[in-house]
Formats: sequence, C-alpha cells, structure tokens
Amino acid sequence: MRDRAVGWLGLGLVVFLAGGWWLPNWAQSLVILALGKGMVVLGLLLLMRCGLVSFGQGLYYCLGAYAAVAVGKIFRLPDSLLTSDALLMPLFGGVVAGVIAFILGFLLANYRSIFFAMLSLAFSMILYGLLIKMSVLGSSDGFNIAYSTAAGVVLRPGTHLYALYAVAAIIVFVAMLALNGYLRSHRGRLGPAIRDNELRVEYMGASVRRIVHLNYVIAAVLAGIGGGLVALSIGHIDPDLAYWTTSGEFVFVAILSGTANVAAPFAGSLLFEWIKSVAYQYTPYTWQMVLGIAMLLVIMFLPAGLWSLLGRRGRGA
Amino acid sequence: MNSNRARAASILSITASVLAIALAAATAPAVAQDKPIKIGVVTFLSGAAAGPFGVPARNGAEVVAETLNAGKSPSPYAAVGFGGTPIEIAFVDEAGGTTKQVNEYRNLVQRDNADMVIGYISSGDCLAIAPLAEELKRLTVFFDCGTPRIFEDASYKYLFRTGATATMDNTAAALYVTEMKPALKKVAGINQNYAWGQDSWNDFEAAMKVLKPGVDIVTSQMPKLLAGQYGAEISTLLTSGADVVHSSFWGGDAEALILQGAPRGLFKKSTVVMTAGEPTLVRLGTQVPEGTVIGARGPFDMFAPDTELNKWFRKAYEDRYSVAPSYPAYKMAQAILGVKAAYEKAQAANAGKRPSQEQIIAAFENLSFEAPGGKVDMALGKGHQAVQGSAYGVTKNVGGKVIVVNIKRFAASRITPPDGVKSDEWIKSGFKTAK
Amino acid sequence: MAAILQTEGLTKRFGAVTAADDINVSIEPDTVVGLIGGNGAGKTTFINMVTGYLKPDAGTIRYAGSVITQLIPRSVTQLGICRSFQIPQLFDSLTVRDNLLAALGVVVLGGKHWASGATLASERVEAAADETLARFGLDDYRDILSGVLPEGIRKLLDIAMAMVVRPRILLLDEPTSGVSADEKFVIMDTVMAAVRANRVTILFVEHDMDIVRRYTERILAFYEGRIIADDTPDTVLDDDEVRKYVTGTTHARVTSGAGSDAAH
Amino acid sequence: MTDLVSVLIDGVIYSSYLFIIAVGLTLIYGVMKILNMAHGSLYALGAYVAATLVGAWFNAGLNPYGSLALLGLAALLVGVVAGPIIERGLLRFMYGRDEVVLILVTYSVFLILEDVIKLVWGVESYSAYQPYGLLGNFDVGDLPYTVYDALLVIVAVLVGVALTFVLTRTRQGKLLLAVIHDREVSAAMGINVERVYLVTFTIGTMLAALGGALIAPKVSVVPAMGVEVIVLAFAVEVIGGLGSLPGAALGAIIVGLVRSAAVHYLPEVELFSIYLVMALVLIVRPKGLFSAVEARKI
Repeated sequence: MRDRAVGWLGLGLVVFLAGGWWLPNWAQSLVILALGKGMVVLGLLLLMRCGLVSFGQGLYYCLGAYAAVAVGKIFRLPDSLLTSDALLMPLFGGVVAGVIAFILGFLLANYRSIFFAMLSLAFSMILYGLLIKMSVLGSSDGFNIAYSTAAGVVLRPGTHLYALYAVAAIIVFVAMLALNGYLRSHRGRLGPAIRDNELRVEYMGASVRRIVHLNYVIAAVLAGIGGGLVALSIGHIDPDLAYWTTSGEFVFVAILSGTANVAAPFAGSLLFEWIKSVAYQYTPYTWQMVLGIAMLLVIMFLPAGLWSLLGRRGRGA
Repeated sequence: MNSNRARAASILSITASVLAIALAAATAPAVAQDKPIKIGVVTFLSGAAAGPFGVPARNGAEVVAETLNAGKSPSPYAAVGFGGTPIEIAFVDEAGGTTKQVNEYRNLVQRDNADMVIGYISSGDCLAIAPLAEELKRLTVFFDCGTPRIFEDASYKYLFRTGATATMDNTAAALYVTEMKPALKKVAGINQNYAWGQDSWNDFEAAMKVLKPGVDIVTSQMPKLLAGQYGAEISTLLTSGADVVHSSFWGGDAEALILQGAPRGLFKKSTVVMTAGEPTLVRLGTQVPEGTVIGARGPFDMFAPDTELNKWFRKAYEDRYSVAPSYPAYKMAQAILGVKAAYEKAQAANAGKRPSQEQIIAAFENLSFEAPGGKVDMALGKGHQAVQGSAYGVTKNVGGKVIVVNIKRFAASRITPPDGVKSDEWIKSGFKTAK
Repeated sequence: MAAILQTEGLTKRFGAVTAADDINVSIEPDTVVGLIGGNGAGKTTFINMVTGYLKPDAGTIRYAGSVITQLIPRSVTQLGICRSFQIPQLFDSLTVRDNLLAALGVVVLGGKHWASGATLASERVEAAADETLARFGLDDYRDILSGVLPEGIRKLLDIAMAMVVRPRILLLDEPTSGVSADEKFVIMDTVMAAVRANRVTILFVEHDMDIVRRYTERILAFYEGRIIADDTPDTVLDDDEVRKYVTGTTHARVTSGAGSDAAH
Repeated sequence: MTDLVSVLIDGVIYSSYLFIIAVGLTLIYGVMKILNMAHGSLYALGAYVAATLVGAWFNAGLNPYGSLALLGLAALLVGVVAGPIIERGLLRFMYGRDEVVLILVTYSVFLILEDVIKLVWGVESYSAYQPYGLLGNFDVGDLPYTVYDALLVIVAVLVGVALTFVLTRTRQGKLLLAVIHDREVSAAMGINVERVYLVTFTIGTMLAALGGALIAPKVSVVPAMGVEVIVLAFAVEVIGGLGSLPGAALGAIIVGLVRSAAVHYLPEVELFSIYLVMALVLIVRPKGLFSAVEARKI
C-alpha cells in the first residue's frame, strides 16, 4: 500500500514537472509560492492532528527565509553554495528552524489550545521586533536574495525560475512521502490520540509531551524549508514574514485544506494563492472582503475543509 | 483502500489548479503595436499609507494621464499622450507586503503586458522590485520611495527613480534648523521604528553632528509604526529640554503626534521638524502649531516654483478633486512627465516612429526635464537616479489658514552626495558641496 | 507469598474531606480483589493514588517490593500497573480498531525499556489488534468511531486498551457501572476470560454485590477513606459495619442476590 | 523623580486605554468562549463614527462640551447596530464549533469590516481633535497633561467598577456567571442562553467601539488602525487570564507600565516589550495571571 502511495505521488510529481515547463513565469512563481506556503501548512496539519494550532508559524517561516543569507551577512562569510544554492538554502533554513523549535519546544510542549497559539504568536512577534532592529539585515526593508545554482548545478540565464520550480516540487514530493509515512507510524498515530484524550495516552505509557515536542519540531522544519523556497521565489525577504497576520493566513489555509491528507495543504494553498491573485486583479479595492467572504463560505459549507469536496471524511480528520 | 482514492483525488486537484493557472495565462491579452501605451501604476489604495500618499499619487497619475491624452497640457508637454500615442493606466494596490508586490509586478508585466510600470512608495517594495525589473527587462520608474540603497548598492538598466532620495530630506532639515537656530545645543528625535524612521534619524543625527560639533543628542524615540499614542514619548521629549525635535512621521502617526503634542506644549517648548509634514497641513490645517518646520520631500506644493507647468498641474488637480495636490501627487506627475520627456526625445531620435524600450531608456539616462516641482536631473546611479533641490519653511496661521513662511531653498548639490558616493559616508565626511 | 502491591499509611485529603485515611493493604499476585463502598468512600482515590494520578499526602506504595509512591501514571503503566476508568477514556474520533492500534503502537515504541516486560514487534501490531478485538468480542465494532459506541462497548474497549499493555496488575474502576443489568455479567465474563489468559492481579471497584460475590476472592470495604473490612467476600458482606455503612442490605437480600447468580 | 512620576502617569493613561479595549474582548470570551478577532475593526468603527459625529457637531457650531457625550453615543450606536448583526447574522450559526474555527470566523469578519470601513469612509484620515484640547491641561511637576487623559482613566475605572457590580450584584449578572460556568446546565435551568449571548456580544461590541470613540480625539482615524489593537488586546487578555475581569485590569496595568518605562528608560525595546511581557507571564503562569481552575477529570 505504501508503494501505491509512492506511485500516486510520483505520478503527480511527473505531471507537475511537465506541466510546469510550459507554464508562464508568473504562474510558475505563483505555484512555487503556493508550494512553499503549503509546506508551512503541512506542518500546521501535523500540529492540528494533535489538536494544537500555532498562530506563530511565521517564526519558522521567517527564520527559514532569513537563515542562509543572514548567517552569511552576520558572519561576513564569502559567497558559497550555502548562500547561493536553490536547494541548499531552503534545507539550511529548515535545519535552523528545527534547532530553534527544538529549544522552544521544551517550553511550548506544555501548552495547549489558545495559550499555545498565543505563546507561539508572542515568539514570532519578538523575532519580528528583533529583525526590525537589525540594520545589518536591512531592518523592515529586508534585503534581496538570489540563487545561481540548484543542487550544485550552475543555472543558465532564464532557467532559474523553472529550476526553483523543480526543486520546490521535488522537496514537496519528498516531504509528502515522509509525512505520509510518519502519520501512519506508531508515533504518528498518537497525534489524533493526543487530540482526543491526553490522559489515556499517558495511561498507555506514552509521553504526550515528547510527542508534541517532536511534532512541533517537524512542523518547524517544514515551515523553515517553505520559508526558504518562498524567499527564493520572491527574491526579497523582510520581517513581515514573521508578522502575526502571516501566521494567521497559514492557519486559514490549513482550515481551508483540512487535515485529511498530506496533499491537502498544497491543494488548499494553490487554490488560496489563485483566489488571492484573482481577487487582487478583479477587486483591487475590496480584495480583503472577497477573501473574508470566501473564508466564511468554506467554514460554513466545508467544515472538514476542501477535502470534504472530494466526498469523504478523511481518517482522523 | 480509500486513502488511495484520496491521494489520486489530491493529485488531480493539484494538477487541475496548475492547468487553471496555465489557462489564465494562455488567455492573457496580447498587445498590438498601435494599442495605447499601457502603464501599470502601483501605489497604496488601501491601508494606512493610502490616505496621505497612495491616493494623492493615484489621483495625480489619473489627472495627468487625462489631460495628456486630451492634449491640454502646456509645453514642453503639449503632445497628446506620449508622442501622440494615448496612454492607458492600470492601477494596482501596493498594500499587502513585498511577497504580494513581487507577484503583482510579474502579473502586470507578464500576464497583463504593461509597457512600463511606475510606482512604489514603500522602500521595501522598491528593493524587492528592482532586481525583478532587470530580470523581466521592463522599464520601471520609482516615483517616491526614499531609500538610497537602491542605486548606491547596485546599478540597473531598466530601473529609474525620478524622486530624490530621503537623504536630502534630512540634510536639508539639518541645514535649515542650524540656520534658523544657530544657538541650538540639544537635539531629540521621534521616528517610526522601521527602516524609513531609522534611516531618517541616522542621516539627521549625522548631519547635525557635522554642522554643530558637540551637539547633545538628548533622546531618540522610536515608537513602532502606527502606534497611534505617544503620551510617554511626548513626556520624555518634554523633559529632555531639546531645542529641536526631528521627526519623519507621516500620515496618521504624524497627525496623532501633532494632536497629542500640541495641547501639551511640545511644539512651543521645542522646534519640531517634520520632514514629511506637508500632507498633514492639508489634513489638519491650523491644528498644526505655528512655528513647526515643515518639509515636502522636495520642492512641491507650497515650495513649488511659480511656473506655467505648476499652475497647470495645480489647477487641473484642484478642478478634478477639489483639494490641493500634496507632494505625492507632484512626485507622480514628475515621474509620468519624466517618462514622457524621455519617450518623445527617443521618438524624435527615431525619426518620429514609436521608439523601442531600449531607445526610451537610452533617452532617459542623464535626462534633465521640467516638472511642476521644477527642474529634475537624472544625475546619479549612472543617470538613473534623480537629484532635485529641496526646501523647508515654518508654519504660520493667517486668517484661519495655515501658510508656510521663511522658506529656504537648498540646491541639489548641497544636500545630495555626488554620483558613486554613499549617502551615509558622504554625510559623515562633512557633506561638502560637490563641485 | 510476597505481596505484589502494598500500601502503608496511605493518606489523602481534599480540603476538609479525607479521601484516604491511613490505608494499609497488601495484595498477593494473581488474586481478584473487589473494592466496595459508598460514593466518596475513597475507592477511586485509592486507584488514582496507586496509578500515580494523585500524590498521597502521606504513606508509601510498593509494587513488587519497590516504592512507586512518587511515580507519574506513564511510569506506573510502564511498570505493568494499568487501569480502566469509571468514565471510559477513549479516542472518540478514532475507530475501535484505531484505538487499539494506538495503544499497541505505544507498546512497540516503549517495548524493551518497559519494566512490565510487555513487548510487541511492529509487524505484529495489526494482528494483535485483531486478536484483542476478537478476545473482547468487539469484531462487529472494529470500524465504528468509539465516540458513538453504546456504553457497554465503551467500557469493554476501555478495559481492552488497558489490557494490551500486558499488565501485571489491572485496576478496574466500576467496569459495569452505567451498563444494563443483563450486560454486566457478559462484560465481567469477557474480562475475566481475557484476564485469566495471562495471569493478572485484578482490583476492581464495584457497586453490584452479586458481581463482587461472584468474581472476587477478597473484598476491601471502604468507608470515609478508611478500610473497614478486608476479607473473603462472605465474611465481608456479612460484616455488620459493612452492611450498615456500605451495602445497607439485610442478609436475605444478599442471598436472593446469590440466588440470581444461580439463575445464570 | 519627575521622571518616575511621569512613567507612572503615562503608564496609567496607556493602561486605561488598554483596559477599555481589552475588557470587551474579555467579556465576550468569558461568556461565549470566542476570541473575537473583529474586535479591532469594531474599535475602528467606533472611532470613525465618533469622528463623523464630532465633526458634524462642530460644523453645526453647537456647544463644544456636547461633543464629549457624542463619543459615548458613537459607542452605543456601533454596539446596538453591529453587535446584533454579527451575533444573530453569523456567530450563532457557529456555536459549538472548534475554538480555532471561531477565531477564523471572526478573522473573516475583521477582513470584511476593514473593507466596509474603507467603502464608507474612504482611505482619508478623519480627526475629531476638538474634545481633546477642550478641557485644558493640568501640570504634574513641570509636565503638562491633558484633562482629557485624566478623564480616560476615570472612564476606564468606571467601566471596570460597573461591570464588576453588574456581574456580582445584579440578577442578570449572576445569570451571566451561570452561563460562564456551564452553558448546558444553565440552559437546563431555563436561562435563555441565546439572549445572554446576544446581550453579551452587543455589550462587548459597545466596549470595543467605546475604546475607539474615546481615542478618536487623540489620534487621526485611519484605515487599519484596528489591526494593531487586536494583538494589543489579545496580549492583555492572555496575560491577565482569558475571560477574567480583574485579569484584564491587571494585564492592562502591567503592559501599560512596562511600555511607558521602556519608552522612558530604554526606547530600544519598546517595539516588542509587550510580547516579552506576554511570553514571560505565560512561562511563569501558563494560563495567565487569573486562570480558572479545572475540575477533576476522572
């Protein structure tokens, strides 16, 4: 059955890479953006399965975006693959995010419901404040970032965007497989169990705290990688990546997508980005209202997220 | 089992969205030769910056485009539209952050095929758009954003900025207050805690230290953007006993600072310099205390020269919107007229035929052109960055109306660094007039 | 023979109320002990203290000789002391089978580190789940969300989940409360059958004296946090104090209860 | 010395502002368990209405002191109009949904209201400055303060006292507490929970609008003025302990004093002082300063 999963996702990857080739640039970058944000939402899905909602994933999204170049700038490192490779930069971002999450996790793993949400929000806003203060990182204006290689391969002019598109697609493919496996593992199964009844989980001899901590770190790594991808597709990063409204948007997309399936976040995120760009285009003066109404409609008529459109109550959703 | 169906469905749905986007792309309109010149204009249409900057700029663009297309503008801009071809403007909201702006820019250029893009008030957006303009090879003109980093850190082919950098706002402000109060000893600042506020204060502080060695910087307040309430800040400024208070506040924050500072005598106790204060005069009128030093980020509005061009623009704007144009409107007009000048120069060089983008760019570099605010020289950044004089004055209430008196003008060379020199280094090295 | 569970001077107060007052008991392996007493007599408090949910104000708890007084529920469980709950503690949004899979998964993960010696190979999990389903007669419910199960089935599942960890001591908190009279014996028979398969010491709280009489070898009678009687069922249930404070029955009613046993 | 005094005064003034905006949020959360993201927009709505009314009042050249009453009227208007519309028209269909979903519902309301405000008032700034200077100044040491700010403090105290009185002394208040304690039980006891919710949300909206209306004379009323307020109010709320009235008061005082101290002594940290406080408080008291005790689970 695991093999069938690989098969399906593999097919999707091929369709994606092929489809991307004849997409116009603006659409490619839209898709990269959606995939990057989808990674963050995938992490939220993991947390939501444990009944936790973070209003501070912007923290790791932003860390992931800044990590590579910031390290370069702060320590005045010479340009290297680390600060110019389309694959390495996001992965490094993921690592940094993971490390920070591992530390904060010892604290946050004790929190639930709204307090978990608000404490994570507080941390992301503190990062926001720190970045605004750091003129070496361009304060609120942030700075531009670029990439010249992908997995070490030097990119010919004009191929950059598609290379990034491919990198994003492959990262997402791997992430979906890994998470799909994790959710079906013994540890992964305990997520919904914790959401339903922590007391029983403890009485089964498992540590709720440790599992929450683990999921929190995984979510952060995903968010970090996603942030790295978005940063590269935008070519510019600034502290807004850590602002609470950014995190709020991720939560919305997560609800929109539903927690049924590891592909849901990416479908949801693609749809969301598309709705947004259409809203900007056709209702430049009232796009917020359009988003708000869309959001309400989803919440009212698709309680289990977009997935309920596909006709079934997903497992553990 | 059914989770496989789910996966299949998910792949389909993702593929579907990709196709949908591709479809939207395919159906994007193609541009023909004889079509009007399509200009994407990006300013804040929503959010806090819309009222003070975005909307005046938008209106400025609209009124200029209309009068140009009607051929009702004075020389040297009498020709209809650009060199006889009417211009068509597509407005885009600058609100929503750089991530959104970068994609909006791609959409403008690649999906909607704008011939050129004029806009951007936020320095962050400008920094983000700059490399993209090069990548997409589309003529792009920044009209307002202030950070000097753009042309000081890199050089561009497709990118121009017709507005001077924020450096001159603060060097000019420093010059003005030192001439106004030769005896000043204590200086304080209150600026918004983000790049604009931080840079403005750093430039002003550095300039003051050059002009008045040993000046005492008593406090630098940095409330966060849109904080709205400055009770504690005002108390510290009052207790600091500063002779001069520098502020680059804009929009609602500037108005709030005046509304809360005036009743508590801040503006009596110290001379307050508001480098971007001009739009608040339009909003608050006589609420702005007398004796406040006001700037307009260039020779605009009350600082504008008494030329045909200025009269024409003011009248057209006031007739259309029944308010006076504030500086963002002027700067937008300046940008559009600059491109028009370049376009028509290129057209002339091209035997009257529609010039190519490359020809327009060639004509634009190092161009000098007239605007409602006076003469503009594309002198910096290898001919891509404008320099312009500036002016400051003090508010005075006359017959229930606020006017600006004691206006002093500063030549561009006095307040902006020569080409190739970074602003902060130039100031610290004593900003000697480049000769 | 050596006691597997032992408490000395176990005491717990909630404000003015004394829920456990100097409790000293010693349980031998492989016995089935009934805990009886009115509401608030301290039965559940006793279980909560033994399983680490509550920390006693005074006294010690020994498991196979070693002190476990300060351990948290997780550690207690890993030692092999498991419990079921008065109100079944299930994963309501999961199917019955997934409830068991979750519990079994923990055994796989905890595995060799556990003092209880309970281990399970990952590939055996699915099979183990199905065996448990069969053993507790839950086959018909395997794919039903546990949130919508009838109370009796919830009780069974609750106990089944405590069992998959292969406990050496099993504490059942009112396994048959809220269950219709004729279901009670079905549940108890199933549990006992399942339990006897792998020798487990059982303590269970029960209000139905017929059940107690039928399944226990020994009874602890609680009253106001104290143990007022501790002996074989017949002795305890005939004890005057017990009849006064706990069962509140006449001898006749008890035997009639015994009669109804015979009816089964 | 005067420095310390002004830290206190500035802090208290800011605290009372925080309290007024946070108390409505507290009430709504306490009763309805909804963290109302739209609170900021309702605050903005109050400010816009107040600015409009005051503007009209002075254009009509009526007695300036009347404008103070208008501020209250603005809050009342927004409360009785927007409150019921949102509660009856939207929220009541959502009761029983997950807390997070409810947050998102109110988040969408926030997005929609932001544009509604833009459509009604445009993006230009409004100001109702007249009342602020109206009452003159008073000096503390050599520092002038406006009487209006003192009034703000008084109003905050009154609001706090009034709410405490209503909740603890009146029958309606006791019913409210009953609902807070247990919705099902109180419904069973024959309390009309629907009506309690409607009233609560209306009052909460009124308080949000009151905050906006009272602040309108001090600031220029601009789009997005509500966005900052949301997080501010949330922080106060969380620090104090969700749904706790004394908590909101204490939270407001702490945040207010910390901020003004930061401004006076180290302006550098002002930007995120509030989030530091929030993080620290939550680290020490995971459920805020005044947190409700939970009943035994098994």
